[in-house]
Formats: sequence, C-alpha cells, structure tokens
Amino acid sequence: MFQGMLIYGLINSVILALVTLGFNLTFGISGVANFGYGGLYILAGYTIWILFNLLKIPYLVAIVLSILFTAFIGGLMYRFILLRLRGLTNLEVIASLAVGVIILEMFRVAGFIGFEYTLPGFISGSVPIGETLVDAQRLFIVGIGMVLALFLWIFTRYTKTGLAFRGIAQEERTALVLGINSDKMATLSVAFGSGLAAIAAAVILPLGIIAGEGGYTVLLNAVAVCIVGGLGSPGGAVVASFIIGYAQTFTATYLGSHWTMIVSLLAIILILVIKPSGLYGKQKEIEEKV
Amino acid sequence: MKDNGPFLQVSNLSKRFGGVQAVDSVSFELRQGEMLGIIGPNGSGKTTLINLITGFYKPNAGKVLYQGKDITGLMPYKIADLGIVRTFQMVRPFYQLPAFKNLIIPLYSPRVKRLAGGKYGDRDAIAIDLLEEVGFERESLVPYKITSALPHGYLKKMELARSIAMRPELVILDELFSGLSMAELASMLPIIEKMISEGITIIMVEHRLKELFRIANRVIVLNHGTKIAEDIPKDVMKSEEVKKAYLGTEVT
Amino acid sequence: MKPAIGMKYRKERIDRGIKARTEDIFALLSFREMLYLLAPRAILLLAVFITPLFLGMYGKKVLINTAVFALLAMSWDFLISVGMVSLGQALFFGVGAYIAGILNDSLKWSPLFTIPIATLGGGAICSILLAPVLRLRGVYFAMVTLAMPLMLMRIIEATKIFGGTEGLHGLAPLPGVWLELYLSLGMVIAVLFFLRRLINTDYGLVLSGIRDNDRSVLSSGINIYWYKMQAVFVASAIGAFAGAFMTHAYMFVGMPAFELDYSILPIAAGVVGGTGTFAGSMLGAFILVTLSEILRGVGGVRIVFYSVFLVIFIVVLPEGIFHYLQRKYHQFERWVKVEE
Amino acid sequence: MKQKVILMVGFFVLGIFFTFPHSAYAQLKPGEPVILGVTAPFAAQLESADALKVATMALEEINAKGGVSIKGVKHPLKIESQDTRDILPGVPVSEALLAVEKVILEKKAHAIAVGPSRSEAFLASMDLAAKYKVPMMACHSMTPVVAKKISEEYNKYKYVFRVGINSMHMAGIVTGMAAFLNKEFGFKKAYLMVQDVLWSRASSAFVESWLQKEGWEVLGKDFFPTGASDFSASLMKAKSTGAQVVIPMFDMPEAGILLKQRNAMKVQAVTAGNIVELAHPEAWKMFGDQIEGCLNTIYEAGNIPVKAMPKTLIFHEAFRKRWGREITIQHGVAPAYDSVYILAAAIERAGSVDPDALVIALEKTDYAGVNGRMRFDKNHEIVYGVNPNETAVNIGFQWQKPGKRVIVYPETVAEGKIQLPPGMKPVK
Repeated sequence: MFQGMLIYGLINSVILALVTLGFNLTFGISGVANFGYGGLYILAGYTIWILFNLLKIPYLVAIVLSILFTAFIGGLMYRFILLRLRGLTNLEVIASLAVGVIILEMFRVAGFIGFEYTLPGFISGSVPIGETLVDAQRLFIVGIGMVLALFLWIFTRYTKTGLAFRGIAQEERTALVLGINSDKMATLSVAFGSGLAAIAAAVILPLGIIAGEGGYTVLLNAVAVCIVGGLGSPGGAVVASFIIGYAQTFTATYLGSHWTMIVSLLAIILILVIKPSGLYGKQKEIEEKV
Repeated sequence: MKDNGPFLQVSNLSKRFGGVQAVDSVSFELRQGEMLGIIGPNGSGKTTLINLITGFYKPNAGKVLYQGKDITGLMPYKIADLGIVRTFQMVRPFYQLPAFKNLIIPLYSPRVKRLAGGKYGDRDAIAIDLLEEVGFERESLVPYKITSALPHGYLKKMELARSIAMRPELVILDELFSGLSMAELASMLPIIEKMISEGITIIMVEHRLKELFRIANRVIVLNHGTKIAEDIPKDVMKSEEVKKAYLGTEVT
Repeated sequence: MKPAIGMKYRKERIDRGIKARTEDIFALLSFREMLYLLAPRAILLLAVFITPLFLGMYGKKVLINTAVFALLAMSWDFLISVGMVSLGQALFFGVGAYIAGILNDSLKWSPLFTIPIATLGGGAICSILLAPVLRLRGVYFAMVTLAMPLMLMRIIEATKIFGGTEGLHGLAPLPGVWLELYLSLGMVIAVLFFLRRLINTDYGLVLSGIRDNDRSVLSSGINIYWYKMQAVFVASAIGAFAGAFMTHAYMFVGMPAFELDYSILPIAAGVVGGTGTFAGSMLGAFILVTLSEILRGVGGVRIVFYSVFLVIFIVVLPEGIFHYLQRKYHQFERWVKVEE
Repeated sequence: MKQKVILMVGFFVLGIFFTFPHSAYAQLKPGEPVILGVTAPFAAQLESADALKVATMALEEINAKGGVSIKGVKHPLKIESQDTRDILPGVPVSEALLAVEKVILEKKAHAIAVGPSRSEAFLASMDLAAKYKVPMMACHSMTPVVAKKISEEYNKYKYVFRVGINSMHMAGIVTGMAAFLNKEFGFKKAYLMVQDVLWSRASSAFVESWLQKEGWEVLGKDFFPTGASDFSASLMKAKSTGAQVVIPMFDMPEAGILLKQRNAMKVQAVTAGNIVELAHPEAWKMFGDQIEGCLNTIYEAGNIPVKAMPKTLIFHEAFRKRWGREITIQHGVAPAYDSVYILAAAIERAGSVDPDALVIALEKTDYAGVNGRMRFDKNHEIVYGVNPNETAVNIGFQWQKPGKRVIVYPETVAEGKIQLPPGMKPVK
C-alpha cells in the first residue's frame, strides 16, 4: 500500500513535471505566460489521433509530425498575436487563453468527445515492483521525463540556440547588443515550449482520454507548479512538481481523491505565503514587480 | 542643540545576496544635526546600506539603533514614521498629474497628521508651498504644470520636497545630484544647507564628490561592501586604500 | 484621413480647445461646454435606464446578467488600479452568493437583509482570506486568487456543507423583474461613479501610488498593506453584492458560484474595455455579454467565435475601446508632413 | 417641457407593453406550431447530442402524420434547441439557466422535452419551470432530489416530470445483478468506486445499504471527482483486500481508464455497475477480450436493441437510417424520443397548450414507448421495473464471447445467463 503510494507518487510527480516543462521554459526565456498551453497540449493529442487513426500514418511518425505541427502553431500564435502585446501581461494572458479555448472548443464542436479518442501508447502490460503492479506506460513516462530533463539541461548549456535563450532570459538588453534577435528568440521559445507540450501529450495521454477538460487541468497544473517553484526556475519547477505530485497521491490514497485538489491548492497557497516568490524564485525585493 | 549620545548607530550591518556579500559588517555613528556623506565606487554597496537602514532589506546580521531604539528589520513605513525619510535614485512620480499632486502622499501620512496636531489641513495648499520652498516658481505656475512636462532637475527637487513634507528628523539622500546640470546643482545646494540649518540630520550618498565635500562634515568610503575609510572631507581622499578603490572610476 | 503612401507623415494628436477649457478653467463659458462635459454621462444614464423599457422579458434577463458581470469587471479593475492582479473574482462572487443563500435558506431572512449583509460580510471574509497574501505581487498574488475559489468549491464538495454539490434551491426570489433590473443597473451606475470619484481623491491617489511606486509610498510612512486590505474590501464587497444578487435572482446557489467563468469574463471585459477608468471595464462587460448573446444563434461554435472576437479586439485595440473613444472625443488628429 | 412629459409617459406605456408576461398560453391559431424546447449540453455530452437527434426523429415522424391535433386542428411540432453547456468545467449554472430562459421567454416554448443534463443545473431550472409555468421533462438528471422537491411542493413544481430513470432504478439493476452473482457463485465481497456527483452518490448509498442488509462485506467505497483519470489507488486497495465484485458508478468518459488500469493491474474481480464505455457496442474492439465477463447497466431499455421488446429494434433501425450510426450511449437517448411522443399525446388529450391543463393530461399518461410501458407516479416519475408490459424497463447485460452484449437482467427480457469471467472461481 505505502510502497504503491511511493511509486505512483513518483509517477504522478514526473507527469506534473513533464506537463510543466514547456510552460516553464517559455516563461523562463521570454517571460511569455502562454496560457494557450492547455489548448496546444490537447491539440497535439488530437493531431496524433487523427494522423494515426484516420490517415493511417505510423504511430511514431504521427507523433513527430504532431510535435512539429504544435510547435508551429505555437510559433504562429506568438508571431501574430502575442508579439503585438509584448509587455502587456494581462492582455497576453487573456489573448493566449482565448487561443487555447478556441482550439479546445473547435475539437469539441467537431464532435471529438468520447472514449474512442484515446492513444494506444507504446508499451502495454505491467511490471511488478515489490507487491505493486505498475503498467509499463507509466514507467516509460518516468524514463522519458528524465531523458527530456537531461536533454534540456545539455541544450541550454551547450548549444548556440540554448545559450541565446539563456542570454535573453538573463539580460534582454545585453542580448540585443550581442546581436541576438529577441523577438525571433521569443517566437522560437514559444514554439519550443509548445513542442514540449506535444511531447508530454504524446506520452501522457495514452493513460487517459483526449478531452477538452484535460486541457484546462493541464494549464492549471502547469501554472501552479511553475509559480510554486518560482517562475522561470527549472529546478524549482521540478521540486514543486514533486511536492504537489506526492501531496496529491498521498491524499488520494489516504483521504480519498476528492481531497486531492484541496490539498494541492492548499499547498500552493501555503508555500506562497511562506515564500512570496516561490521556492526558488530569484530574490524578490519590495520594489520589484513580477 | 543638545547631544544625547549617538543619534543613529549602525553596528556591523551585513547583507548577502546569494553568493555576493553586498554589505559586510559596516558600522558607523551619527550625531544629531550632522551631515554625513557616504561615497564609494559603483557596486560598493552604498544603496544596499541605505535599504538596510530604511528597512527595505532585512539584514543578515548587525543592528541599527535610532535614538537608542532598535529599528533593525522594522517595516519601512514604521521606520519612515519615526522620522527617517529617504529619497530614491530613480524618481518615479505621477507623470500625468500636476506636479504638486506628487506631494499628497507624504502629506497623507500618519506622521504628518500627528505632528500637525491631528489634522492634515489643506494638502494641496501645503504641497504648493513646499514646492515653492524648493524652487518651483509659483508665479509662473510651475507647481501646477503636468509633471511629465518638468525637466529632470525639478523632479529631483520634488523628491527633496517629498522628504521635507514628512517633517523628517533624519533624511537619507540617495544620489540626489546624479544627472543634474551645474546650474541645477547650484540651486539645489542652498535648500540642503537650509535643511541642515533647521537641525535636520542628513546622510548623503553621492558620486558628485566636490559638491558633497563642500557641505558634509564627515565622509564614509565603502568598497566591496566594507567601510575602508571614515574622515573629514578634506582628508578622506588621502588614504591609499581609497585612492586604489577609486582608481579608474571617475572623480567628478 | 491617411494621406498618400510614399511621403513621410506622422500623426499628431491635439486636445480639442473645448477640452482644455473645460478642464482648466472651472467657470464654464457656454452651454455648449457644459454639454460637452455632461453629454457622455447623460447618454450613459439615459442608455442604461431607458433601454430596459424596450427589451422583452429575456432581454431584461440578459441585461441583469450583464450588470452582474459589469460589477465584477469594475471590482477587478479597481484592484488593478491598486496594483493587484486578481484572477479570483469568483471568490468574491461565490462568498457573497453563499452568504445570501445560507441566510435565506436557514434563517429564512428576506433578500432585503441577506443582500446587504452578504455584501459587507462577503467583503470582510474575503479581506480576511486574502490578508496573508497581500504582500504577494504580480502573478503570485494572481495565482493565489485563482486557487482560492477553486479550493472553497472543492471543500464544499468534499465536506458536503451548505448543500454540497447539490447546492441550495428554492430560495426567495426578488419581488419582480423590474426591481431586479433597476437594482442591478442602479448598482452598476452607483459603483461606477463611486469608484471614479474615489480614485480621484487623495485617498485614491495613495492607492494609485501603491500601484505605480510602492517604495515611495512606504517611505512616506504609509502602511501599504493596510491600504491594500481596504481596497480588497471594497472590491470584494462589490463582487459579493453581485453574488448575493444572483443567488436571489435565480433562487439558487451552488458550487458553480465559484466557477472559473466568474474570474475570467470580468478580466476579459476589463481588457476589452480598457482598464483604469472603470467605465471601460463596464463597457467591456456590456459588449462581451451582448456578443455572446448574439452568438447564441450559431449554436455550438458560439464559444469559438466568442474567443476569436476577443482575440481580434485585443490585437486591434490593445488600449481598450473606452480609451480609444475617449481619445476620439477629447482630441482631434491630423497627419502632418515630417520634415527631414 | 410638456413634450418631455408626454415622451416619458410614452416610454412607460411602451415599456409596460413590451414587458407584459408573454401570452403564449393563449390558444394557438390554426397552423401555428407547437413549440418544444430541448435544452442540454449537446456540444459537450453524447447523451445530450443523441437526445436532440432522437427528439428530431420523433418530431419528423409526428409532423409526417400532419402534426399534433388540438381540438381537431392539426398543428406542426417545432423544436427550439439551446446548448446549456452545463457539465462543462468552469461554466456557471447561470449560463444554463439563461439558455433555458431563452427557450421559454424568447422562443416561447410550450414545454421543454429535454431539460438540462447535470443534476445541479436541472434542479436550478426547476425553479424556472415553476416560475414561468412551463412543463419540463428530465431525460438525464437522475437525482432523487427532483422527486423530493415535487412531493414537498407539488403545486410549485408540478410542471416537472422525469422520463429517464432515477438513481434508485439504476441501483436496482446493480443489486439485481449482485443478487444473482451471490446466488450462483457465492460472492460476498464488494468494492464501490463512485463518481462524486448527485445521482451516483444516491445510487451507491442505496446499493451499499442493500449489500449490507444482504450480508455482503463492503471492502471500500471511494469517490472520484468528475474528470478524475487515475484509479490506481482504489484498484490497489480492491486488489489487496481481495474484492470479488467491483461496483463502478460513472457517467464520465474518463472512467474507461478504470478498465485499462484494472486490466494492467490484473484485478481479479467482476465489475458490475456502470462505465459508459462498457455500454458502447464497440467496447470489445476498444478494450479487447479482457472485458469478457464485465457486467454493465443500460439505464433505459430503449438504448439497446432488446429482442423481447420489438419497439426497441424498430427505434434502433430508424436511428441507423436517419443518422448513419449506432446509439452508443446507455442513458437518456430513448427517453428523449418517448418524451416528445408523451408530450404530443398529452397536448392532444388536453386539447390545449395551457400548462396546467397539460400537467393534468401528462399525469394521465399511459403510453407504450420504446422503454416499455410509460406511466408517471404521483411524484411525476416514470415507473421502471422488470416487465415491459407493466412498466418501463432497465437492462443489465454482460460482455460474453465473441464480443457480444448479452442481456442478462431482468429475466423477463434476458437473452442469456450471467457467466463467470475467465480465471475466476465460484466461492461455493
């Protein structure tokens, strides 16, 4: 029982971390709070489904295509909508949220509801760990999560684009002086984040079904985790997702699952009351604005 | 004026940001009515020191005693309420409002009400008088001008007026002179001298050493968050360490 | 009119003479200038109080909903002008709605008492709830305000208090549609003028000071957290009234009173109409609800269209419709050749 | 000045004129349509989407025969539909209520054939039905509170009727199947997994008390918020405590994951309850033969072809012809079809569309519909039972090789016997 809690808690946490990755990255780099994130996540899911089930494209190819497609859409959204609202945070949030809603509702109206909209996943069957059975897909997710984290770590440190990203993230003006086109980079970063959302969708959605509601949940989780972790701090996001992830699983196991939401929200509020700028947020002094 | 021990006593105050030791156990004392200058090259922790005294940062170590009362780590508004008023390097007024409206907020503070015997009085009128005091020509309606139309010098003066409006006992001026023309500076100095003559104690953080040395009784030199010298203006630059610290950085 | 392409032109905006005069010299010179000042307000009042006469029953209902969203939008706008970005208007709404519902359900009090009590009590409760997080800023504050209503909702679901998921039904209705209508609209107007007045007093100046430059407010010996708290009280009281009103208008209160829409729509309204003037966010609410009603015809795709319009609005007029209109009203524009 | 006064008076008169309670209840002129409202979350919920489809079917059939005859005059039927968007997350109930009001006040509906789906929304709109005196039929909402309210304040809520089933009926199917499992195989250990919404909490409470009365051992009972998609914790418990029967009660698509996880975690227990996906004719294709032996409920008989009830076969054939696919949902579709017919019949009997006359006529309903024999009890609920000639019927079925839905409950219409899932042994 307790062991099962530990294992499923880990899985749950990794899922949260995966879901958050893209949102966090985008914000960390270009300060764009992409509230269309949930929409893009679901978009990726449906794209895979359509490519795979209707156009009969091999599963892996379908996934790759949908990742690229989602990234492209994300980029477009930034280029043609958010770019015009640079710096107007409220507008940015509302506009991107609206875009997300557009995506979600379009699929709903097109009749994409029901259980048949589910992805096969990569591995079926289940592996016994101790006395608890864990289905392989979940273990697979954990694997992917780690790989992705590692990849990002290398990417932001050793590739030209990655370094440019960090440049923008740290000091936009200087980056401009160094001839880094911050608009282009921001567009890239949003596209990149959307791509990550697609990857998350590809590995996580097989556990459940593809449904609009999922989009909203994903968005809420991503935002919550990011802020608790301290905005734009990848490490913080990971830690936060583990805290929230375990909090949820623990309550689900011992309190019953309609307490999960309460507990995780409570955790968020408490953490923020204690540390007003999130767990690993940069030292915020009184005069700084977020 | 009577001198009952140190007016402000700062004892080995320290503040660390992550790895950086911004202020490293700085101590100094201040007598009432004194005019203390704090200088040092960029990034030597002058502004941080002020933020520590005025409660905007919480110190990692050390004490600040004001008239024998421990004010370490009090909320900024509490400290201001005690009469320690500061100005800011970056002036951020209400650009879209008439100039005198910028003095409303200090005039609205509980301290002013208390000192005025429980009633505020006509804030607008007081504000305009104050601005006139710091050289806003009333007859040419400068105090009524929209703030965004005023030149930089006036904004700095307004900042000074904000501090005076609080009826302060100790005023801390953070780089008040920065970005002022010689003329503007010249018009600014008498105001400060007037404040001193009224018995207001002043701490001044400055880059414009020449002007500072003219009015300060004592100067502290910071470098890398530590106090490297404390002396009367005409001798302070003599110390080798200070020369080294200032080598390469401009001495205006 | 934009002149031919090719030559270098820039747009210059000049205050209309009449504006300058009506602003500075407080003795109005002519009836025309009086009109210039009064026209907008007069038109607003007439529009608000006359249009209901021409609406069918359903139209009235829609207008009432609009009024509710207008109230929420203005309360959001007020928090913004004190520098607090709130994503939780639903918190205010829900708390107010539940207080009214509970009082009416358990103590059988008439709306005459429940609504005022809910308004003030809601304000108090919300201020207490938010007191610990007043020092949070920006998105961090926003996050907490977003989380709180969701959490209260879940708590009600989990603990089954106040009727649990089923809510409280068959509550006392308001004496009639006319009262509903003019109570809500009257409140909208009252709140609008109250806030506009408040923000221009010295007190309001301190509040906007907290938004623009809280350092200098702090260093003026003013306890900004206390002022923020007062602002939250005002905003949440407005929201709570809206909630209590809805409870009685629909004779029902339940978990959905905390739903996300009550947080998102007001923001959208504020954004579309333009923040800082309250009139803007009110206008926004009227535009958006009308839009969504017009779109009812199209059925399922409604929400899609709605969002598309929203995006277009935002991209085309980021300043907000109200600011745009205001500019047109107060200034005339012309293209002048740029000399090189 | 004078003109102003006149103007104001004019406005007022106009206002009063415009706002007078609409007089739609007055007798219809010849040729004027009888308007039925359909207010449900079509875009979000298959139950509602298909309900609208079948309602349209019924309407077309009736109009093909010339429509509804009131006092000898034929009137065509007309459906006014509004998407209430309830059951969607983030959407407040007032949104649904506004949609209902639009249908009542603007479209001047004489009755609402399909009310909102989510119980919360339906309960709230009951007050509207009462306020505006418009008969409203429930096809989806199953909460017992509806009946409770009607019995408590009959004169206020008499305009509300329920054509679909309520939680008790649903529980009845489950207990029926459970009784059989106990009798045949001696199973006595049950584990309940319940979606945290009104109807399912009521049903599960009923089932639980029944089990305890029958001397079963209820190993656990977990509630899941709507949209939950991880059931592993509960399944772990069920497995470790050795449950023989798992009783799920869900009407959300996510519940299908429960099956996936159950298969992955190899939980050896019969599932006997409701998971929407299990009711789907294609479920065998979706989940493979691992669902063999799973028992599931069909809330109203009309939602599955039942050989013993020829009307259901015709109904499904008609649906296939009209919409080119099967009915895939177990709940609320067939009732919508009957609802339209019942209303039409009642209007003809009442000889008017006056709400109070209509209510009286509706209470006298005795109609042989696709769900069986439809009669309202004193709380305006269709009586559901086991014999299609006596009452309307609920169905329980089992997935059996080769991928077929075999009706096993009630015996009166059963087409097979409950079999033990592979790999499970009877306890006695």
